[in-house]
Amino acid sequence: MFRISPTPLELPALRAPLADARAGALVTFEGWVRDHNEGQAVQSLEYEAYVPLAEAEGERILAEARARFGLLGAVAAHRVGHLALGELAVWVGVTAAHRAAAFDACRYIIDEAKARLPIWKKEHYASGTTAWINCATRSGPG
Amino acid sequence: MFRISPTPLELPALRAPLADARAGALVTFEGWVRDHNEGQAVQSLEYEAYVPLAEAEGERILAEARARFGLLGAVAAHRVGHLALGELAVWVGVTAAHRAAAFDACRYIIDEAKARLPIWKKEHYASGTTAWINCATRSGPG
Amino acid sequence: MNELTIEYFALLREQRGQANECLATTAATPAALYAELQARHGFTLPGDRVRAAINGAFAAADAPLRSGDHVVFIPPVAGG
Amino acid sequence: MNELTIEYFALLREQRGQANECLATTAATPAALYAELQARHGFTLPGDRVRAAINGAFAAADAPLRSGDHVVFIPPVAGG
Repeated sequence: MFRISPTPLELPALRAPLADARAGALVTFEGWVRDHNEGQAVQSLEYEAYVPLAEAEGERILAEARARFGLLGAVAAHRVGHLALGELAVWVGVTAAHRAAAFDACRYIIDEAKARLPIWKKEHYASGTTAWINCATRSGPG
Repeated sequence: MFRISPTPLELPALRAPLADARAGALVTFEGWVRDHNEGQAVQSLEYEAYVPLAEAEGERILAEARARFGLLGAVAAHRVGHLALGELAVWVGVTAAHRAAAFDACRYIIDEAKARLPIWKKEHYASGTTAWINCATRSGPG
Repeated sequence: MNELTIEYFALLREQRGQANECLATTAATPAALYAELQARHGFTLPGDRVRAAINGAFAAADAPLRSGDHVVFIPPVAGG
Repeated sequence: MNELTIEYFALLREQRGQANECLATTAATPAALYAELQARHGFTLPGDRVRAAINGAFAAADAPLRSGDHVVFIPPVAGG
């Protein structure tokens, strides 16, 4: 399941559905709000999503990963709203019998999610300015 | 730090030292005791380690990964003793500014750990038999 | 004329000053509709960097619009 | 003669029936020592599948042994 959440992501709840005696490997990815981006000091982030389409496209990505890598389980969630430094913005967890498939699938899911989900990020800088990432129209391609 | 632990691995304690405002990505690997191996039904596992050398070699692997992938943090732990199905046997967590390095480093650490650490696994099968993995002397290379 | 509902996100929402609107328009495709809205509201994103969704699914820039459709314009996503 | 302490793990520990022993031996390298112990205790693992550690560090099969050394024979590890 792929969830868009306006409230903080809770790790125990996210991983609970992945418990599976057939699984030998769990690989997780966490995206955290970091204090800099491309040389600018970041103070906080806003994420905004077109929720129904983001969840539907997220489910499609998970289904692709299950089929392609023979996963036993796949769960992901993306936070929206105003996030502080260090907060968990996105979580992906996948289980498989062996670790190679789990690593490949986890990476596939986060790469596709970043490229395909209608989720936007606004950075708030220490300088007081803000920017919607990849929406600049003057400073080259996003 | 790389720890060999005779008691259950506790996730919050393992991840605590990785908190870092510079980090944008945490990738974790968990190895779980699964209910089968190469066609045999497994009921439980024993792990045994030569602890001082396993911890020293584990620290070397973490240091290699930090240098090679530019990590911000790297922590790992391996359980020893008798483990039930579903229990956490090994945990690796790495942080980096960006996810590509974190994925590559996490995989490097677990691959090297499996190959290099003096840790042995004995499988207890549903049939009542046991086997030290990779120590068979009749059934081909381990 | 098509009677459409339109929803904006992120930079488009801020430049429009609101998230939703209703519109009667002769625009027959998302591309034509975005051009009309860009001219009216001064959107800085060029049309070729904005994707469209119709009724909750991604749609081509030249897909047909029908009365009652819910149209969302999707700025470039966060990526990286 | 070297006076050594030897520690066994996993399959070797089980086949030896104990985890530690003291030994006075003329074996001057881990390879020679393992051959001596294998003959005495019936270890099934061939010498070329067993690594050695001396005083807590991996050591070559032909490294010199000295009195007081702590020697560990390392069966193939769990891998996969």
